[in-house]
Amino acid sequence: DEVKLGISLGFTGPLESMSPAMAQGAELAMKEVSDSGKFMSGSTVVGVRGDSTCVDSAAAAATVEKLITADGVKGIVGGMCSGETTASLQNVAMPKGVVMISPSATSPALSTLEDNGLFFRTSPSDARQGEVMTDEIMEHGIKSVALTYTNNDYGKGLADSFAAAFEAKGGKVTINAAHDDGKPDYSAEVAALASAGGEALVIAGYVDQGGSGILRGALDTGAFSTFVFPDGMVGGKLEADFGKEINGSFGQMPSSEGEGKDKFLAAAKAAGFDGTGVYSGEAYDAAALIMLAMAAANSTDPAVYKAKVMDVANAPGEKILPGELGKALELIAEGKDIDYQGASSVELIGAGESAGTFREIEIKNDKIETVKYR
Amino acid sequence: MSTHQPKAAKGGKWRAPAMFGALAVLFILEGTVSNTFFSGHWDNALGILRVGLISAILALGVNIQWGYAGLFNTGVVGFLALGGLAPVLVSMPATPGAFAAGGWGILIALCVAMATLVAAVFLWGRLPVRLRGWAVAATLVLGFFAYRAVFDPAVEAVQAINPSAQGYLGGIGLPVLLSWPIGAALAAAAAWVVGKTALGLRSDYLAIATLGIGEIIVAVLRNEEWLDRGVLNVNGIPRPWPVPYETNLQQDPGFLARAASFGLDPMTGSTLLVKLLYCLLFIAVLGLLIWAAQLALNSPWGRMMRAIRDNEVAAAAMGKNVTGRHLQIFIIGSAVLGLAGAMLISLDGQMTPSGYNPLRYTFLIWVMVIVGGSGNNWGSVLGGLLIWFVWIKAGEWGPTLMGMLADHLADGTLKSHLVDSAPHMRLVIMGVILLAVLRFSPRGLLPER
Amino acid sequence: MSFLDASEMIGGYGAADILHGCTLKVEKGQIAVIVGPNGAGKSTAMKAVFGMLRLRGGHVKLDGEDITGLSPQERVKKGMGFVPQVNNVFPTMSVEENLEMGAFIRTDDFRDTIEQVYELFPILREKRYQNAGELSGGQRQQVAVGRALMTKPKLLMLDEPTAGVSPIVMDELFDRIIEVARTGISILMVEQNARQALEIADQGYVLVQGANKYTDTGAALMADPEVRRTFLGG
Amino acid sequence: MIRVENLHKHFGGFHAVDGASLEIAKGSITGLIGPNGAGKSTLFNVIAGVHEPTSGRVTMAGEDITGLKPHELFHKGLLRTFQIAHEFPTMTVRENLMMVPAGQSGETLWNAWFGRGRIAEEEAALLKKADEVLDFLTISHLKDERAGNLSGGQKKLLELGRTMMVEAKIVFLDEVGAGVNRTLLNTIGDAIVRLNKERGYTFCVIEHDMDFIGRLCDPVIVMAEGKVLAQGNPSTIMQNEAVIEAYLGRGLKNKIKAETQA
Amino acid sequence: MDILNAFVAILNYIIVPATAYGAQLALGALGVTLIYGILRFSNFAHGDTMAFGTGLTILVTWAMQSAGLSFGPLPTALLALPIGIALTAALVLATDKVVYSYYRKVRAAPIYITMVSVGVMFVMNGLTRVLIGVDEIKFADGARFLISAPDFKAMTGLTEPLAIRATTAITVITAALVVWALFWFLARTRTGKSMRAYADNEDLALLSGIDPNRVVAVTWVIAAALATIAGTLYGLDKSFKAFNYFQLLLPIFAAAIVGGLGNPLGAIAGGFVIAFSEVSVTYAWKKVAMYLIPGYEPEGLLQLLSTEYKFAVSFAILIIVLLFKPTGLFKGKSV
Ligand SMILES: Nc1ncnc2c1ncn2[C@@H]1O[C@H](COP(=O)(O)OP(=O)(O)OP(=O)(O)O)[C@@H](O)[C@H]1O
Ligand SMILES: Nc1ncnc2c1ncn2[C@@H]1O[C@H](COP(=O)(O)OP(=O)(O)OP(=O)(O)O)[C@@H](O)[C@H]1O
Ligand SMILES: [Mg+2]
Ligand SMILES: [Mg+2]
Repeated sequence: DEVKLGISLGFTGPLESMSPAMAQGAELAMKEVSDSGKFMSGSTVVGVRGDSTCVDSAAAAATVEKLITADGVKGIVGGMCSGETTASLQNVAMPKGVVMISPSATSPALSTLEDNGLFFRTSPSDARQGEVMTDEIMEHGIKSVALTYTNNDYGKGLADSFAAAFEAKGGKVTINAAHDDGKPDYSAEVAALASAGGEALVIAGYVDQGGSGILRGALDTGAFSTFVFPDGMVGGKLEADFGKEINGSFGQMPSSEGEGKDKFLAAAKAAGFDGTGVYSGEAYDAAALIMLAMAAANSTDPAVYKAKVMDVANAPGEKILPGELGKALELIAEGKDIDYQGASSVELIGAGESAGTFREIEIKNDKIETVKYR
Repeated sequence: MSTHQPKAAKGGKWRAPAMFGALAVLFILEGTVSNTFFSGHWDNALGILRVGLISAILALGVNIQWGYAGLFNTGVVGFLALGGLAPVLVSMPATPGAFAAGGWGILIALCVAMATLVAAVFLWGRLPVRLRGWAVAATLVLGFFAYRAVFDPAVEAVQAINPSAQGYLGGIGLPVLLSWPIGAALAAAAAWVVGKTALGLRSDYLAIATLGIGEIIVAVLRNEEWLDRGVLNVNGIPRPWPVPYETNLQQDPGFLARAASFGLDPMTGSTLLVKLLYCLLFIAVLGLLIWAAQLALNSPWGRMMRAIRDNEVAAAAMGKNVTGRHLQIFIIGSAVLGLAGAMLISLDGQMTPSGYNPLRYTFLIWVMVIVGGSGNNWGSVLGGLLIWFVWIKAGEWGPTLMGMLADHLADGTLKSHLVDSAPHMRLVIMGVILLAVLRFSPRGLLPER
Repeated sequence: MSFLDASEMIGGYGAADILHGCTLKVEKGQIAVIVGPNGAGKSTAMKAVFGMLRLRGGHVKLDGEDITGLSPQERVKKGMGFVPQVNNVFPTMSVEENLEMGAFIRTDDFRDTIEQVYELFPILREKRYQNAGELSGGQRQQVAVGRALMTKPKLLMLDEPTAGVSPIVMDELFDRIIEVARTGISILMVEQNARQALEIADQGYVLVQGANKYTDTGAALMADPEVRRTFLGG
Repeated sequence: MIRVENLHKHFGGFHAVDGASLEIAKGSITGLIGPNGAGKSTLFNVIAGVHEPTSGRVTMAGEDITGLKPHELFHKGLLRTFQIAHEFPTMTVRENLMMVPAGQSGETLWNAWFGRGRIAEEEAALLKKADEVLDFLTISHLKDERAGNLSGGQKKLLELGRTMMVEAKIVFLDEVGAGVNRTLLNTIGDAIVRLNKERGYTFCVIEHDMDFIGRLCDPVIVMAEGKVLAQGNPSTIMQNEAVIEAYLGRGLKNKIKAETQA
Repeated sequence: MDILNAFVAILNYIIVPATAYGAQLALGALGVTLIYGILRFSNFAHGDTMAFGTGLTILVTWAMQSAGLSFGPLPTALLALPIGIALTAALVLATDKVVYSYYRKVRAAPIYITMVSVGVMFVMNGLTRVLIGVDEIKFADGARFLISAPDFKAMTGLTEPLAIRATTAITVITAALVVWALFWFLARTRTGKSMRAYADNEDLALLSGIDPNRVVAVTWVIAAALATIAGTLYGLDKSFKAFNYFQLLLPIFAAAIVGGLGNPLGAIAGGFVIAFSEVSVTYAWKKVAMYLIPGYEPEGLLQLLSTEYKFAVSFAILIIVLLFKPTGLFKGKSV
């Protein structure tokens, strides 16, 4: 048998450069499950990609509509941006009763959305990261920072929660300025940040989007020399493009204390794509969760397996890392509990979103190095 | 340049019915035939139709401005977005305490801003030329600082209220259908301001001015959280009467019985019913607009408008108030855009200001108008429906085509590169279809005359 | 064998024909004038001769050579020059640049030709650096004729060259046209100032509804009372 | 009727109209002649509200109309034609005429939607009127042709036709004759005289065809270099040495003499 | 000293970056304005022509680099540029042949040709991504800085840094050269004049013996060259990413229009107006104020508007300019 899962991401549009690695992450999990031969008595899983454009709610809804009706997918990895995700969830997935797990929609508003238990996400809450980042910066003895965020719900949410946490602990945010992704020039932003000053610059953006432009400008004009990188900025590109210029800067990303991310990276490398891409691991986890829940419910009907998603994601049970999906299926078949950790140390809380532990990193000797876990 | 135009397309009076017939066939195929190109589900066909109808209204709005009067408005996205604000302001519940915290402050600040502008305009008119530059600048600067002094704390107070879910003033909790005319009114008001200042500009200059105004409006909506939560989006905007929620239908015994009698499972039945109701609602609005637009175009009023479009200098010499008429038509067209914006938001059920990008909401609409045949109302409707259909389907056909291509290749980097770039075939296909239409019907599918 | 021989021309803009077998001939060094009511197809006939209109019938020969299939700019190279009735200057180029463009196909030194044009139309020398689009109607007309003269054509075609020019300039223009013709250049022109034009014409054509109605020498046409009454304003 | 006082119009440093003062008497057919570039069209354009004057004043029946917009002047009964024809190219010839009259009730949207009965009546009347004008101009076979497709002379006729669609007080004609067949021009001349006599239109006519001017106009005003050079009845003007020098030239004058003697 | 610091701050954060950005916009706007001026339509495909040309140049650069070629302290891409231009010109000419020539033949109204260019934009947009992908690509090699921030501080002892990237300098110099060459070409050469004549009155150009096909071809080649140069310089200075080039289209059009459509000088001025207004209106003047007024420590940032509004601000300035000069700063054309 063949089970189809939809992958609805913004393959064209402002985040188009992030989408391929995410889709490949999800497909990697599907391939792993299919190859194990242990899924639903030997069924295979294939992904069907659909373009959500990230910005156009109507087009995204049409895409998801088509995935569900025409392709007959049993679950969806996606969408990508919060607005588009909400629209396709409420207008299509919910009426059709199909599970959606978003790897990257981080808007807090999604937590309170009525979803009939059909919506989950594997990206962490922004609020927690703000606190983690505050502690880290304080420990570095930095008392004032300039802050710039990518102008979307992720960036805005993260920036606001960080600013609140940081100022609560006596720090000073000299400026809290947005930058838009995909703009041709960031001189104005860099100039404003530089003028506001601060001991370090926090860039709550994406490394392969505007975040890089800001970083480049800040480095070249000599405006800042220490940077703080939240999850969206920590990736292979950061090391490759800026390695030796940002030694001493630091940051954090959600990651299990174990070697989940590393295992995922190795698997991605073997599969021939760059697993360090933002949200690539989360996409892997989203796909894995859907399939494990199906196995646990022994049904591909969303109405049935939606109840199992939280079970397989959380304790109790044996911890499952990337590359161990076959083992997980075996355990499920034996009737044992599993606690899926995956590439992003999945821990679904509340209405089904990731709690996340964080890995603190520092750039040393031109490389991203893990300092500790929080 | 000599004036002869490519000759009107062939087909005469049967052309329009034939074109709409062909379009209907496309939608029917989408609803019934399942193959590489069509999904074979009515859900999809109606889903596309529903947004297509709104696109048709948008195209009609642009056509009223361009086709009737030659006004090159590329700020479509701005007026659309402004219309989209209406459902938020009209039908969302008010945020408790928000108005008390900062509402008055914001209102006062806006009044200050308004007063400053009025004063500046007044001074400009009254003072001697030598003084007025400085006086106006000083007024503006002072006014700006006064405005910021009142505005900033008020906004902060509003945004402090439960920021992750609210942090804005909210609306007044009225039925969402009411917001449609209000969206039109909002856009019309903005068009009045824009028109008063910018309508003296010539074609392409007006285009860039309106493009800028569109960007400015969207920037405001993206960044003024007290108004519409900015990039954080407003969710849960109620549906317009009489459209029910599918999940409610699926639990409604009456509906379940009815669906069963039609031989439909409740899931399919409910989604189809909802889409059908939306479509009917939109068709009603579109029909009303088309009726009004056709009557107007074929009246002496329309003749006057065409005369102004053809030659403004001569029209003015023949006693037509060119500026006044331009303003009128700009406001009407923008109101239609605002109406469509409000309809779109009440269809999506949410307001996502960062979704308003000019490629999708300005250029694509223009493509619809031009492909349909500018100056022809039915052409705009046709263009709206057709181009939207193509825009959506091209997203599916692109990867399909690429997949066929890649099937013959061995696995490897080239193949994976091709597969990864498949979504971009959407644009290629869209472009090729656009070029093909314009090639074989260079004045649009339904030319003006 | 006439220098220009455009015979039995049939053609139009859309499906309908405007020219119904119209024939125009000019001998070397002679002046031929076309008159006729508005909309008779005079301008259309000129365009047809110059290849700006596809002919459905008939042929155009220049100096014995069949040029029916040539494009306008190939005809320019064969020595034809044309001043259209409307849109006959480059509005955002200066007067001098307009004249230079007239000499576009010439590879020799054309400065003395410019001088000659300035002598003919002194106002143009005054306005040489002004854009042609800012000139008065009559001044524009002078630029247009000047531009065509710059080509040093063998056949000069003028579509109402005197429309809107003052009497003094008109007289000089006609004088100059006679002079030009004397140097061996053939001239084909459309005129509504028909009496003055026919006075200097060797050959006159009265065109009605795309066909030749009267063809005779200029003087003979002037003498024909019927022609005078119906076409020359009495 | 129209009084122009010390009018200046400068384009950059160039003085196109340079202190012209003149008067157009009510009920007259005033001719305005002068060499190319004398500033005649510019003067027209200033009076008709197309250009703002640099300085000076224009009054109409005692009322100051300086700087009014063209459409406002139209409503005061001031009409004009253009030297370079300004047709509405994508509209039919008939529509070109029917759009002219002001105050058509169908020109408001409300009536377009809800007052269709009245519009239909008005339209029928307009249509009749337009067809009469077309007949008069001998171009009724072109009524459904796009105006952009007309020949040069036909466009000029259309220009004139528009002024015949309404009751005007004063009509400015900028070279109606250029490019118009002389036989037809005579007919137009007759029509101008008739409109002047029967309906009391005042005309101001720019024209380079001295026959036409001589037959029609009294008085004739001569402009040169932005100023009024001479003024008087046609025969004195044609004898005026300065005018001959600047404008008429010797050749034509003799000819005209010869013809008037013949 | 403090005055110097204030000056350097302004230089470093406003003047240098805005000059570079302005030059990039100006080069792009030059291409748009040329096509508008001569072929009489707004070419929406210009941004994607830039992207495509740059993509090709990058491929050639890579080939050169792997063959061991380099251009000393200058980026190899400059060496690859002529080949990139040639390839792009070929593509653009082919596009003209297949697509645009038909509309010239039937004399379609400009708006239709503009829409056709939107179609071309879609196609090119896709092709570029298929050719070189959607990722960010860095292809600048050679020296990074003319003056780097730490060096400058060490050299002058000022607290404010100043950095000038080599690519910035190259951009400005190339832009100046290209502009001069274009002007000379249009105003002085026969071909240049014939192009202007064609732009003015196509029919009359024909009657003067000007070959329209040649004019059109030359225009496209120049436009392709301008696009490739602009795109490559932009890519060198920032980085190459297909999506950004579409985003660049808006400010480029704004620049062309504010300067006056069809007027090359206007395009240059427009580019700088847009760039400088973007950077300066959203600048936080706090630091400069502190240098200039000793002992002054302002509460806020002294920022007129936040950077979210920078694009809006540059458009607002543009609208104001147009209100006072309705056809742009340098009297452009209007159809
Ligand atoms: N927009 C303009 N810019 C600069 N100069 C202008 C402009 N318009 C007209 N002129 C100049 O003003 C002068 C008067 O022009 P105008 O059109 O009024 O002449 P005219 O008397 O009507 O001549 P004609 O009999 O040839 O039509 C001319 O020399 C012309 O070059
Ligand atoms: N571009 C065009 N498309 C269609 N019909 C046209 C076009 N140009 C002219 N015509 C028609 O062709 C006929 C002849 O026009 P043409 O311009 O040759 O007349 P003409 O003899 O030059 O008149 P005039 O003396 O008024 O200039 C006219 O009836 C006109 O309506
Ligand atoms: Mg003619
Ligand atoms: Mg004149």
